[in-house]
Amino acid sequence: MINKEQVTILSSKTIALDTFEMVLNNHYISQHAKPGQFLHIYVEGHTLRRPISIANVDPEQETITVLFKRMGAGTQKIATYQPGMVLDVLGPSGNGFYIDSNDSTVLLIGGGIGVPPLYFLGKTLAKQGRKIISVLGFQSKQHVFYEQEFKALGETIIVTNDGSFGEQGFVTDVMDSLGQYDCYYSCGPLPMLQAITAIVPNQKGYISLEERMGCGVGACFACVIPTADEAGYRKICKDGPVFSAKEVTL
Amino acid sequence: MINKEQVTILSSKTIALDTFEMVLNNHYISQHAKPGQFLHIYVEGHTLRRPISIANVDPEQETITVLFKRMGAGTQKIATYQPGMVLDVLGPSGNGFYIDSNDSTVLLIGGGIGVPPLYFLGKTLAKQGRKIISVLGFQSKQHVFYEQEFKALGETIIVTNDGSFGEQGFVTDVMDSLGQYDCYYSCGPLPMLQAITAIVPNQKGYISLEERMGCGVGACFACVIPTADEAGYRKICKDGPVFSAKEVTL
Amino acid sequence: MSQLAVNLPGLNLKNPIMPASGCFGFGREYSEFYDLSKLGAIIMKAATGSERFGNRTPRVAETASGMLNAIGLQNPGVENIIKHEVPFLANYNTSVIANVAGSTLEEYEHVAAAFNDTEHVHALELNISCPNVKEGGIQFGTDPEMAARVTEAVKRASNLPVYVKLSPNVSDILSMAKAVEDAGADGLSMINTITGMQIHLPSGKPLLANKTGGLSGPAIKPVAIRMIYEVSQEVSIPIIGMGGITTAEDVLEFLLAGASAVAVGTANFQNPFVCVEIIDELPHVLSKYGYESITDVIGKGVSV
Amino acid sequence: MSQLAVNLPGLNLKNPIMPASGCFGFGREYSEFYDLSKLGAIIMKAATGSERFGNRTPRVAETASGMLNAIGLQNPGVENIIKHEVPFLANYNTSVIANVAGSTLEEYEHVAAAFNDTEHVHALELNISCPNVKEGGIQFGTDPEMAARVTEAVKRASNLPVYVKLSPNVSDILSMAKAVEDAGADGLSMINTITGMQIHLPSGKPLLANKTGGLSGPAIKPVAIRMIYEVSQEVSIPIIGMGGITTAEDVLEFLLAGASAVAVGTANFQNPFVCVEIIDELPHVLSKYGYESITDVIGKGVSV
Ligand SMILES: Cc1cc2nc3c(=O)[nH]c(=O)nc-3n(C[C@H](O)[C@H](O)[C@H](O)COP(=O)(O)OP(=O)(O)OC[C@H]3O[C@@H](n4cnc5c(N)ncnc54)[C@H](O)[C@@H]3O)c2cc1C
Ligand SMILES: Cc1cc2nc3c(=O)[nH]c(=O)nc-3n(C[C@H](O)[C@H](O)[C@H](O)COP(=O)(O)OP(=O)(O)OC[C@H]3O[C@@H](n4cnc5c(N)ncnc54)[C@H](O)[C@@H]3O)c2cc1C
Ligand SMILES: Cc1cc2nc3c(=O)[nH]c(=O)nc-3n(C[C@H](O)[C@H](O)[C@H](O)COP(=O)(O)O)c2cc1C
Ligand SMILES: Cc1cc2nc3c(=O)[nH]c(=O)nc-3n(C[C@H](O)[C@H](O)[C@H](O)COP(=O)(O)O)c2cc1C
Ligand code: FES
Ligand code: FES
Repeated sequence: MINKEQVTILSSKTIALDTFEMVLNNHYISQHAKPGQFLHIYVEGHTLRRPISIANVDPEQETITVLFKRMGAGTQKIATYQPGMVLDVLGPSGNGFYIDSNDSTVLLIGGGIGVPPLYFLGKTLAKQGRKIISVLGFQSKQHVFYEQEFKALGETIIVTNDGSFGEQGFVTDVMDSLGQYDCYYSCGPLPMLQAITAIVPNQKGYISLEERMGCGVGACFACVIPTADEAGYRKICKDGPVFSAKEVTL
Repeated sequence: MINKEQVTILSSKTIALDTFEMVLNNHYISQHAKPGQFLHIYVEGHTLRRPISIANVDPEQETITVLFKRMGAGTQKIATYQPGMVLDVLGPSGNGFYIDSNDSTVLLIGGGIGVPPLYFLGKTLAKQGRKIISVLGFQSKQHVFYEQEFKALGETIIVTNDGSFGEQGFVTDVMDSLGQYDCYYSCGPLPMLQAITAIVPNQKGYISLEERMGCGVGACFACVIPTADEAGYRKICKDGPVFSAKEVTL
Repeated sequence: MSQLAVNLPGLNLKNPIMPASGCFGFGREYSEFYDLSKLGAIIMKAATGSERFGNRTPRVAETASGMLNAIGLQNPGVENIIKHEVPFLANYNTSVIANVAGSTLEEYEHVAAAFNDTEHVHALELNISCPNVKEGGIQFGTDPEMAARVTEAVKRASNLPVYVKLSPNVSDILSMAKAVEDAGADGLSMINTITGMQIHLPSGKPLLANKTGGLSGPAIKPVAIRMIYEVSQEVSIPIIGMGGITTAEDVLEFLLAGASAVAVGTANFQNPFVCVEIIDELPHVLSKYGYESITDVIGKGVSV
Repeated sequence: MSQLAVNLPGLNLKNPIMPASGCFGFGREYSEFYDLSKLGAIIMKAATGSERFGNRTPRVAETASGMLNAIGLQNPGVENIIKHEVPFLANYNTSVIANVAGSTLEEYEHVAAAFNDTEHVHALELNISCPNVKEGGIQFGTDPEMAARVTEAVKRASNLPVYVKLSPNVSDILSMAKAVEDAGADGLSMINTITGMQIHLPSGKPLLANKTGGLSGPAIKPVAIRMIYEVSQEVSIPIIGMGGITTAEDVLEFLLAGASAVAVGTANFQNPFVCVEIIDELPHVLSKYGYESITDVIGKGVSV
């Protein structure tokens, strides 16, 4: 269940160009968060909260890690927040990634600031003894983060648009060369998700989506996406952000 | 001349109920401020700046003291500011109190949060060797501040509305009992200024006025007051806040 | 009557606070945060004749002290609302107001009539002012004659008190208010959103897929207060006030301007508890400014 | 032509930034902060036929991301402005626009004609939209026929290009814009303030002595953008855009919406240097979003 919680910032640091890692302390969220869920963060002076994925959780230490990119005024402000400050967040919000207990090899495909939720997922799956293959795409070397963290979970291929780090190209360029996997999980820019679902249309997979939100709790109909049959819709904030790749129309 | 200046908060403390004393550091303003002038303070998240009188200046230490009362959202916010923070202010703004070199005894009449500019004036006049009598009115004992500071300048009578400190009543109740003085200077609530100018209509005196301001520099015509002959007007932010008691219509 | 209570046509409210239409869905989501019985009333999301999917996304944008929305009246249709949503709200000890929308006079009549058979809806809010529907809503909302016609039609079709929700996007709010009062409205609800737009700088195009959207939030409060003040001096039906309310002091401002109850919209998104926090704070604000009760405040500001 | 320059009827602007009428007096105060020659142009405070003292105080109130004002067109009268203020501004290398106001058609004509003999005024801004004058301004500003009549009269009386300043307090901004375009306006200026009110809680009465005032500042930017976008697609005369501008990115948003130059009002009160800071920042913002020059931006947003 979503709570309105006060979380204390334990640390905040730059981990890549314009990209920050913030560790937060909160009992409730650290005990209940599932991979794929997000925090809806209040930012002083802003009408709307900012949705940020949960990138990691340590239930013993009662910490939650988020990674975010400085995009506009809201994330710009969050980037200035110092340890000790208390944030007002709604969370854990949304559903999580569906995990099929029969899957033994999973592929994680992350693009840019879509990578964070996949780390929490990968850690969770690795703990359950599954084999993890990660393909992470970034704009350039300066944007790369969490390479070591993903390598600790399994084979990890980094691609950059300009080839300044890892292989040159898009995540979809390396997808052919991978072995078999039972399920993929992806989060990243819409064109990337569209390309992936087009390349492996029959593969079981789950994608995490973004949309501008009003309430973040399912009440305002701001964040809808049509279902695959175009006869209905889903709310990204509540029914998502994770959907089966076959469930929605991108 | 008014500058846009960055001032650093050196200290901030409560000196009476909802009343704060803040010491600021700034070279330009500390060298140029005259008694009666004010700072026009930018408060984050607010469209309009807040005018606050200069209550004291130390040109050697390059400090400026302001006293303010927590009234609404703006002063509430300023009250939370911590030492080390930098404020954006316009100042020194407005004209100062006119000082006639022939006056030997002056009366200062302050009401509530109108007291602050009179302190800077009193100190300046005392340094010039003039005799100072001060009558300061407050709502109640809890609201009284700067009694010792004014006593250091000369005879000081405190009155409170409820008699919980000093004499009971209004400043005007004790004005009869004072000896001769050459000029009075007053700042406080409008009804108090009206009462004073009515009691001593022929006495030379200067009053400092308040009005809601837009620009604070004389450009927007928000803060006008009719002249005594009703044929013209003055701008409180630029022509004032100090006026000869005979110059304007209260 | 208790300190916070207020009685309006069809609505015996334990307090004057209700979530605004479209900002609270049908209550389910916020019922996970608190007991909806604490609310004076609940205004449901707009109902239309049949299901609507609304506009393409993005549907919201943030603005200075406000937001734009162009949801486009997405809703499951009046039959579904009556079957699935009203029974849920009936579990709570609060009044329920149905927000009635449509593209044609007939659709308005149909939707209004559909609520006649539900026991748990206590009043209708006639939404003639949604700026995000192309077909007719906006004309109904800016032309006094059209507004009067739809009001009359809905009054005829319905057995419930009808509060007509006015659009602020007009030159003359007073003639709109008088037209619907003369047409039989039991109350007014004001204001709906002000039409606005934001350009997305990277693309150089409007950010909202619908191009324009409705501006809400604290930014529009001064416009709401002005319109309510202007109207309340000249009409005799009660006004449910809204537009930028986030605190109990804002509520007092609306009541002094001439409203008899208020709705809170956008603020729910920032703070899901805002309605109950306002309800808890109201008694303190009343006494701070010297009022005994809500009814003591109502109209004080306009009485001179 | 240089990167920031833009040419409009009567106005060869070195950059598209000018202070808005009423927010900059006649330039004297801000000339103590910076060299006014840096500005694209200066729009003077409204001029009326004879001196006006305006409304009682309080005349301003703060609102969320905005402010209300009810100055009431206080000004020394057109003769004094021509004698004492225009010569001061003539010292600077910038264009000067006179804001023309009045209560009657004749007053508008008189004021406009008075500027014919001054060399240093380059255009008129016809203020038919000031919400704080009771006698006629507001009717001129909300009725297309009246607006057309005053535009025609002023065009006949004046030898200068006329920019008509539109009020946002209308149901249909487009018909206002078209009416004044047809009547011969050389350009539009939009938007003026939106009528609002604030209640002073301790007294329970409107805070402004005039009761209502005009809402300005970032709060109204989405309304300005929407109206400029709507109008610029349908009229062919240029638009000077305004309403809530505080940054160079805001300027870009207005240009993309369809404005050809902009005015900055309320933001001067918060930061007296805002106009020059925006001018300095503009080249960076242009290149950040891939534009070569101001003329490269103008209309890009509305071209599809
Ligand atoms: C479920 C979900 C999870 C996300 N997880 C992360 C994450 O882990 N790390 C991260 O850096 N970013 C994440 N994002 C994107 C992040 O929410 C936006 O980058 C952020 O809201 C931008 O805010 P701003 O004030 O900096 O930008 P502005 O452009 O100033 O924001 C203006 C408005 O648009 C909204 N907005 C702008 N971009 C987006 C976007 N891409 N998605 C949704 N709303 C947007 C803002 O929330 C705000 O309401 C996530 C988005 C969603 C929907
Ligand atoms: C020349 C001058 C000198 C002043 N000196 C002092 C001082 O030394 N100490 C002190 O405590 N106060 C002083 N004041 C009053 C002080 O400016 C107000 O108390 C303060 O602006 C209130 O702001 P707020 O945000 O707390 O209140 P709010 O009521 O939230 O303010 C809303 C708006 O109204 C304006 N406003 C409200 N009350 C006043 C007022 N009394 N005068 C002018 N504007 C007002 C605010 O500036 C703001 O624009 C002075 C006022 C003037 C004009
Ligand atoms: C996301 C959103 C959806 C809305 N949907 C509706 C609606 O369906 N029907 C309606 O009458 N008003 C609707 N409104 C308008 C609100 O009910 C309210 O009139 C307006 O937002 C002003 O109040 P606020 O500033 O408190 O939000 C909606 C507003 C928002 C922000
Ligand atoms: C204090 C004040 C005085 C104004 N006086 C005038 C005026 O005399 N003539 C006029 O056409 N507009 C006047 N305006 C309106 C502004 O020129 C401008 O159209 C409006 O404020 C919106 O821009 P902004 O949000 O940047 O302030 C005034 C605005 C303010 C805030
Ligand atoms: S953001 Fe409100 S329904 Fe998703
Ligand atoms: S506040 Fe603008 S003239 Fe005084």
